[in-house]
Amino acid sequence: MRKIFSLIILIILALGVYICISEIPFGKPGTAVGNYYIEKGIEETGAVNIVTSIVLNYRGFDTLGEVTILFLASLGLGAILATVQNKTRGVITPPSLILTTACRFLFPFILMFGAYIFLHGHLTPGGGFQGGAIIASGFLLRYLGCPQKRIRQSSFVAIESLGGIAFIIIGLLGFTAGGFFLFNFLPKGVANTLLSAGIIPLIYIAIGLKVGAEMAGIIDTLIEES
Amino acid sequence: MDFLNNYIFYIGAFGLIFIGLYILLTRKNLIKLIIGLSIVDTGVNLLIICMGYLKNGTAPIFSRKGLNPETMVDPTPQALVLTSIVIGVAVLAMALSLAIRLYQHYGTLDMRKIKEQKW
Amino acid sequence: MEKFRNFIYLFILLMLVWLALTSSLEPQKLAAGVIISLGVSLFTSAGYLGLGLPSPGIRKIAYSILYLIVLLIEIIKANFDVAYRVLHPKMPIKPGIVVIKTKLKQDIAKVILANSITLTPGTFTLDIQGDNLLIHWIYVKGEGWEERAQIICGKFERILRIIFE
Amino acid sequence: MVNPILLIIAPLSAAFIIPLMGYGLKRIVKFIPPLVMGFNLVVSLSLAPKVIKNPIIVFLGGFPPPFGINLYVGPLGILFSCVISLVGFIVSIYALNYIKQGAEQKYHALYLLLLTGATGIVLTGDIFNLFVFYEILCISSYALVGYTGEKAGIESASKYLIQGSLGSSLILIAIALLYGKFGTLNMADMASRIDSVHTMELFFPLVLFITGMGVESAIFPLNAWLPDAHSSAPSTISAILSGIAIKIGIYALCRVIFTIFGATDILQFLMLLGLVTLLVGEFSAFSQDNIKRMLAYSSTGQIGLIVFAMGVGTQYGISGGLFQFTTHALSKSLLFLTTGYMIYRAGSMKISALEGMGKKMPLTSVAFTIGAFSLIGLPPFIGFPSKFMIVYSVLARQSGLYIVFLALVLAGTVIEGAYFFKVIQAIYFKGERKDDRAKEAPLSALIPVIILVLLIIGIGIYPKVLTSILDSSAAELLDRIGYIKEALK
Repeated sequence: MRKIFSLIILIILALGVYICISEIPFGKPGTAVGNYYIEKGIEETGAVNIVTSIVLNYRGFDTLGEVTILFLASLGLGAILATVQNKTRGVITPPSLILTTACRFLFPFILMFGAYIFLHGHLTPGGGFQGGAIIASGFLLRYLGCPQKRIRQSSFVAIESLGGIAFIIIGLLGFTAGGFFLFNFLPKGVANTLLSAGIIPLIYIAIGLKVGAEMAGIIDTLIEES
Repeated sequence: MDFLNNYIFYIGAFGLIFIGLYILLTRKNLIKLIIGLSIVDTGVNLLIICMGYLKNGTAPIFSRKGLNPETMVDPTPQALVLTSIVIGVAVLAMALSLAIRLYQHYGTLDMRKIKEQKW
Repeated sequence: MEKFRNFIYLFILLMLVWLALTSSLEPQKLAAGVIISLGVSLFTSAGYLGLGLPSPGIRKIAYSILYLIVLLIEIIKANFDVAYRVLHPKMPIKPGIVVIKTKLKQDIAKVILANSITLTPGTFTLDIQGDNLLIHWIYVKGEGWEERAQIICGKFERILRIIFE
Repeated sequence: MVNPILLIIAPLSAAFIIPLMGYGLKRIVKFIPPLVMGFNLVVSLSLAPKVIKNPIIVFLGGFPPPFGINLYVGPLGILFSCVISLVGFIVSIYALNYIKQGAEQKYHALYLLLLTGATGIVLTGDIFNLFVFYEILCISSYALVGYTGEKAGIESASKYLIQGSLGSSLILIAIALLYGKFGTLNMADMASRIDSVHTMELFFPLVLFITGMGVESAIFPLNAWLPDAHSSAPSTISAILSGIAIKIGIYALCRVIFTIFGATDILQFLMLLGLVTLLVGEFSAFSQDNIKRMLAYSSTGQIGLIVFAMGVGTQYGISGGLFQFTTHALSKSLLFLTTGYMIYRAGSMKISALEGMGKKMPLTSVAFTIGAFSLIGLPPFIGFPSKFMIVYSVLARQSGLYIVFLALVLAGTVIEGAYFFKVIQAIYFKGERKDDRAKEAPLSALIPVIILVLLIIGIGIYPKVLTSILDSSAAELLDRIGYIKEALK
């Protein structure tokens, strides 16, 4: 009964979708806003990766909100899972030699690759969030390979907070220098070099470290629970 | 054929959204509900990306000289999708933590059996 | 002293990987690479050489390249072998788990050996226990662990022993 | 001149700093939220006179709309941000001694983030930015409902999360469809182009918006989560959720319907929706014996009343709706805050357990009574002028249908009176308490209660203080062309 009912609802919805979407041709030429970004992006922000210039300059405020949401998730996770009574952990079967050795060998390289991704956010596909996720995956591998070695939660928390504060401070510096919050006040540099695009690499370093610490913290909390 | 050619990505996106909605409407296990939410999320992300698609388009990155700005896809939806993926991750993490605690309290994840409060 | 050796070793490895990633010698990128490699190796270099990594040498590098070539050839050969077994109407397989001993001492060498065995189709390393490798094999051949080891990983082991001596 | 961006940045950076203070400065963490909210209140109040004359547009990153994100700080936004920071300030003073269980520091950080999200929603001029702040608001509410880790809280938080995030997904679909149509995300730019498209195609995104935002604002068929979530959370959180969070959903809904779509055709539908929500909420509240659930259902009823007033669609009606919003924010937080310590002293949420509290906790009981009277709409409290405005605006439409609607609304009010009198009767006239445990609430809880009581009586006697801001807010909602011109100037 429930299934039939939900199917009927979905069919009605699909009809609405069809009416709405039939007027949005697929693969149409770009919108006015999008074309503006492509044409003026390099000139105005100095980043050759237009997506990055949108994420951190044109719509940088969204990204501040996004960073806040991740922060919120790690805070909420910690709050909900904080007051657990039975901290007894089950017996851990030690992982095989292959996993242990490989994870010890690869861990530094994963960290460096994450750093590479977030440093080059304005030049190549990637950026702070992706780089941070890679760093966190390194920590996940470490937890799988060497479960007895734990990193202290408090250091994660400190990096998280400092990353967020650094973002806001860069924004406020832009406010004092140019009169707009998150204004790109540093020199734009020569396009396609590492030291270009003003505040973008700085913000991405802050975001990369922050996201890495946050995700690793989330993984750490969840592992502690299960 | 022309219809498929024009709408195949939309069909995919809304197909995912509807599958997720169907799961949300009919299932009662919390983990399945969370999976449903994730599927809806994926569908929405795909839909946003579709909005900026250009046939034979290239990525909006001027990594070398001589790239034609005319053929670049709309970069705005890509920026939006980055945000929405992160939001999805945050919601997923919250949902899983709640599921862990719920299981510790009730010993089950079946929402039909968890009825201390009125639904 | 031991700490410093660990640090330098990891630093050089990371710098090499960084150069491969950026594939440019621009001073800015190079400087960034140095800073990142320094930072990462400061934090993670403790006990890195304890994995049994070899000390560098021209002969070893040459053998490492040779190892990659041999591995590639073995993978291609094994691919054809497995494809033959799959496509053959009677499917001539005789699966089983065999245990072989390895003479390699270092952890990292054992892991490389195990991963090479897994990479070649038809054989699959399940676990390493001490000197014993547990291997699932699609067509068990030979008798006794010595002969089997020769068939599965004889070439690999010989080269690895030279590299890791 | 103070930049309105500070209203968002101040609580946000405070929330980022709080976890760092875990090392050695734990004692003073709880003083941060009152401080920041007090600052926000001062900033909002100082901006108000300027904004009524001319809205302030803030470009973020220095890019003009529609290319960058802008804040549109008009009278409506400032009215909401004043109420948010006022209620936030008062509730955070109350929380100084009230919050003792669970992860305290995280509670304060989450609380600040919730208010950041709410402030961001009312100030932004960009639809996707609105969505981001909306998510901040929602996720922090889920976390706050479940943060004690107790059975009831976790259960209602997970139900809330499932429904809430489905709602946000629907909003995101609508945003994607609108972007596909107009190629812009700025609300003013979108509004200026919306007339070029056939109504039939706009219907679906509008439905998605109403459904998605209806979940957060608990409009009738989507309000299943509300009584659980509001009743199982600690009282400070119930106060902030009832006082602020659900109303922000209404704000977003009004922004979308009035400013972006200019959909005056569906206002009657909105009225009907409000009416149904009102009646369902009041009837369910009447049959409760748990006081917090009763208050939660009463919130649903009040939301219905606000939506109803918005649906009237005249300048006077919308002013009345916004006035009712202020009334409810103040009165309902007062009710939750007073019941907080009553429940704490009585050890139970049953209404029957509160019998005889009038003698043991005289100040708190009087404050509860004032809050209840104000919600019912008795003079000289703030609820009287707001309800009067709504009634007057409906009568001014001079149509038979509207009169019938009004009769039903008044019937709802009578039911509201009935269940509140039931509680007041229990507190004052029934039973004798013998145990000595029940004593007056501590000073840190009484101060915010007294501030609220003074505000309720003060505005009730002299409602003219709000008239100018209410009128210009209503004008902002109704005057689409003016909004577009100001924002894209």
